[in-house]
Amino acid sequence: MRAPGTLDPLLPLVVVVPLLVAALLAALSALISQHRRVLDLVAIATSVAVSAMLVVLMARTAGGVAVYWFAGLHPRHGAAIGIDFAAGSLSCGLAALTAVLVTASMVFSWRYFETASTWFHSLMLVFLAGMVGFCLTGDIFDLFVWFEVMGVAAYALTAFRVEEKGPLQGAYNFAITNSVGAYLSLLGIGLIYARTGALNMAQIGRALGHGRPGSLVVVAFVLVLVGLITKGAIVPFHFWLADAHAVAPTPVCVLFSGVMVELGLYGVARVYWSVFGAGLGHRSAITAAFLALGILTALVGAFFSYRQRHLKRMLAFSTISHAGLFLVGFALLTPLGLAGAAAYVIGHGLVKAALFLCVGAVLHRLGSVDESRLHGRGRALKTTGVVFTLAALGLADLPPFATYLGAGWVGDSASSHGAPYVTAVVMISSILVGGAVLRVAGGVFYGLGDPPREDPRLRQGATEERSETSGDEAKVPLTMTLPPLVLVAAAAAIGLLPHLGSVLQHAALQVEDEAGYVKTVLGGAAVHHLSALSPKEPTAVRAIDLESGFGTAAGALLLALGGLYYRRLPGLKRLRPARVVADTFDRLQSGVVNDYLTWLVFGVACIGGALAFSLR
Amino acid sequence: MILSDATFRPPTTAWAGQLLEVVLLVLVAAAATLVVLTRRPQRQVVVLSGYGLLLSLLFFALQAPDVTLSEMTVGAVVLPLVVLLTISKLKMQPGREEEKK
Amino acid sequence: MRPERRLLFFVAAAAGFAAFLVWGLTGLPAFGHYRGPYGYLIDRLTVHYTHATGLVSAVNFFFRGFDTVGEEFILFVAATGLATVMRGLREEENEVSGGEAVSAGVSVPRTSDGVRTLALLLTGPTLLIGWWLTTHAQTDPSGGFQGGAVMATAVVLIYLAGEYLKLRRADPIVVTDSVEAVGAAGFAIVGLFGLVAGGTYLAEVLPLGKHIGAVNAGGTIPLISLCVGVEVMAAFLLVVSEFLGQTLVLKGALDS
Amino acid sequence: MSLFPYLVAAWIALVGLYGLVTSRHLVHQILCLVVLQSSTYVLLLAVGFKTGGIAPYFSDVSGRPVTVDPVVQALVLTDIVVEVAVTSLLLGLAVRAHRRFGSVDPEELRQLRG
Repeated sequence: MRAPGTLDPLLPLVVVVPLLVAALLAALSALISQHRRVLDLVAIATSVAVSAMLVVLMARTAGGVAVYWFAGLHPRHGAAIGIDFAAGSLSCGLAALTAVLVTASMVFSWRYFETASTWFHSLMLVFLAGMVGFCLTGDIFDLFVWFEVMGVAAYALTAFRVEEKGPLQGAYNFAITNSVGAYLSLLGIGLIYARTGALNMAQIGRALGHGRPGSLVVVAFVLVLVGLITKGAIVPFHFWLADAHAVAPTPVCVLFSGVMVELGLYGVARVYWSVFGAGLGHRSAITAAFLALGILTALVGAFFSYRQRHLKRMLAFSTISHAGLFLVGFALLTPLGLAGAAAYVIGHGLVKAALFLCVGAVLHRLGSVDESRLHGRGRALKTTGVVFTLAALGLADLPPFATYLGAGWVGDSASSHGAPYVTAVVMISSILVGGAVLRVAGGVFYGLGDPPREDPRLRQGATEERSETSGDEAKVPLTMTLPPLVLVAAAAAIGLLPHLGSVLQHAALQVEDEAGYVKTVLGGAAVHHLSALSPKEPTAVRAIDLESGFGTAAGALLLALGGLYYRRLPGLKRLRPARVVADTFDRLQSGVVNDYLTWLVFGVACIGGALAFSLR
Repeated sequence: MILSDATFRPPTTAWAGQLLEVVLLVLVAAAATLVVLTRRPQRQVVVLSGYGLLLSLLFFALQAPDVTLSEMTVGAVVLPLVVLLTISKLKMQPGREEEKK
Repeated sequence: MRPERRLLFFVAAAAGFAAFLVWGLTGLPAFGHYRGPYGYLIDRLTVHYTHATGLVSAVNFFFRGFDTVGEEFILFVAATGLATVMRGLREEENEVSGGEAVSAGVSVPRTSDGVRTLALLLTGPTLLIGWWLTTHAQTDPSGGFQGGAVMATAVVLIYLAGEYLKLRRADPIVVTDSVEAVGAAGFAIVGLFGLVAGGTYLAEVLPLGKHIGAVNAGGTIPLISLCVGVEVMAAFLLVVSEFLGQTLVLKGALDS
Repeated sequence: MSLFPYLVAAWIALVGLYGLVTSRHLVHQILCLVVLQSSTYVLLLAVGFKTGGIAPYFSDVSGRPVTVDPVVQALVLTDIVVEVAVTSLLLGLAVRAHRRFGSVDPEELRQLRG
């Protein structure tokens, strides 16, 4: 850990290097675009370098939050005049996960696009820089700026395949909903700047003081959260995610589901613990509100995921379900809860990325993503089939994948803090999601059971989603089978790390230690003893965690088999009314952005009303 | 705190400035409503241009010359131009309405 | 949802949202009583730190310079994204305009000579004003954004003068794309100089100039303002010509 | 008068949201998004205003005058550039959507449902 006074040059380089390379690639695009390999190599080398730097930073910040004041503008009289990066090991870890997934998706797109012009690489590198900057920044307006950088790059990447109808509608809905969320967040930033006259998170947190929050602090908190919750795909702000995911090119979907959604929720935790936590008095009302939102999202996401026939949309809804579980982990406001959410994010990010890459390989090889049309045709893709099944089991919290640790710790922390039902919610949603993906694995890759009911909407899609690539369809190239394998192996390896729990809980404590954060950022003093709202909890892997992990996976397998052989099961004919109810729910996901914005305003009104009455 | 308020004494005879601000604020609110209520994009662009000019006048009254310049060039010139070109582009493209007609 | 039901649902939700918002606004300090420390600190420190008298540009390009790096790349990505989205359109247009599918009903008025001369006369001064704005960031109310935007409007004048097709051949999209990228890269590189020489990213490394508020005062502020001006001009140029290009590709088809 | 500018900003935001939700034309919807964003400019600049304060430029002023808050103006400048960026990208998408879907009504963009 460097002496607190000196500024660690790695922190700005991690964001500036990808930006510079992206700009130079675009500047020299006229020369390079003939031989494309140079582009891919330069882009991959950049993201590998960024990943390495971030892992080093993660190790360095384990001792304490690393602070970097741009242009050397240290605070004067305890008031910040410049912008700072204030990164603990949790934020560096999340940024490192981002860089790893960007590297994996770039290696995957080595042969994936037939005409990947320079713009794809520039957009991906700026997208990486935006996400890393979002993780590391310690200034609330800078958070909004990197939120926008990440957003605009994502809109452009979603609409990369402009030939089909889907990408246009997906990108348009995505852009409008996220922009409205971002501008409402900016209104919140304006309000909190009026009260505290500061933009640095630590300084605002200190200025807000403790205990009784006035009306302005509550409203500013909810408004700033709107943009972050919309990006984090929490019900009722989640509608855009399925549209954007179903159409974005596969390497981009990896980043959307793997880490961009999780960044929104990291933003919620960061803004709560660094800025508003003490000012709002850590009331139980806030825990209750976030718990309710998280559980609702987990169940709605899992329900919609099981009903999907479009592979990418199924994975998109499972991401929404997991986003709900991460929010539940945060909502417990305990170090173990946050550590559980972090482990869940790492495990889910790697496993979900592997699933999307396999779907990309299937799309490359078989030219379709409709489960009913692909039934039994995936037998030729042996390795992809095995990796897809392993990743599906990982999604169903099967040990040794890191997801079972996350589910276990969130459940433990919840039951020891008066919310025993959380373990049940985690299991139900994991079973539903795992069941859906395992049903696809069994049906598509091993031809088990009967093809599922034809989804009428997909047939109207008329133009079958043309394979995103041309070139020889004979076999799936190595660059498309290796990355998912590596990602699944990494998820399993991380699950087996001996003291992962204590490392993550220490990092979570670092985030939740408000006084220490203010002292480090504004005072520049090193913090030796971390004191958070609630104490540490044991993180040893207990038998109960293993049992719940295996139980969930077994439940998912059973559900998948039920889904595959449902015609032969006698008792299922009486499910007719359930299907009618399910269809009415489907119409909510209407694809019309006007509806999504109405739900967004409704969501803000509900959360605002609930917090206003309980925190008055 | 560092800078006590005593060192700054706002002048008392500011009612003229306040009147100007109130009038401009009312005009800006009305213009914003008008931009939203004109449903045809061709007319909406003209109202948007007016709205951009009114906004820059308001910013000028709020002692923000930089933002005034920026809002004038962007809000009143660049954005309406790009939207006008978009609308002319839409008219030229064979959309389904043309085929229906 | 059908539009009528959605409107009812929205009105109810918006009423709750408005009440919540106004409830929060009551907590704000009265209008005109700004008391936050940040503004007064900047008032006090700018001249000492940067010898610049234009505080807003000092905040934009020095105190909060890293925001501006992020924002430059927002513009860079939007222009690149727009070019990507429109790229497909251009290829399709060539096939379509090759055939007679384009409806000939659209009449294209010739630009009258009066408009043409006036526009060409004004192009020079517009560029000059834009250049003045870009270079006087550190002294007067101006900066890279406004300068770049005004310079980009010079192209609008050329379009009004109907000379755009000649300009189009001399300035293909690729040039503006790389100029824009150079502008963005330039800004990031200036920041890197600060890291190498001054120890921190975006540090003031150039001499601050003797006279406070002079054109050469402000250390890196004028340099950054220049980079931002180039990038904003190129980005606006790219955006406008993307849309201009489309309409004229079709018009071109109509004339021939 | 003390809360009036903030109420105007809130009004503009609500009007922008109303336009966004009831719009039946893509370009109209994008311009309503611009209106919603301009509400943040009004709020930010109103928050930073100091009665009797001069514009934050010292080129022709001596001593230590009362000034308006320069930081807020810098934020609004950054925001205006974001507005141009997002709006031009959205307009590009609208042009492509019209070409592909044959219509500019968000209701018609129903390729993805369920």
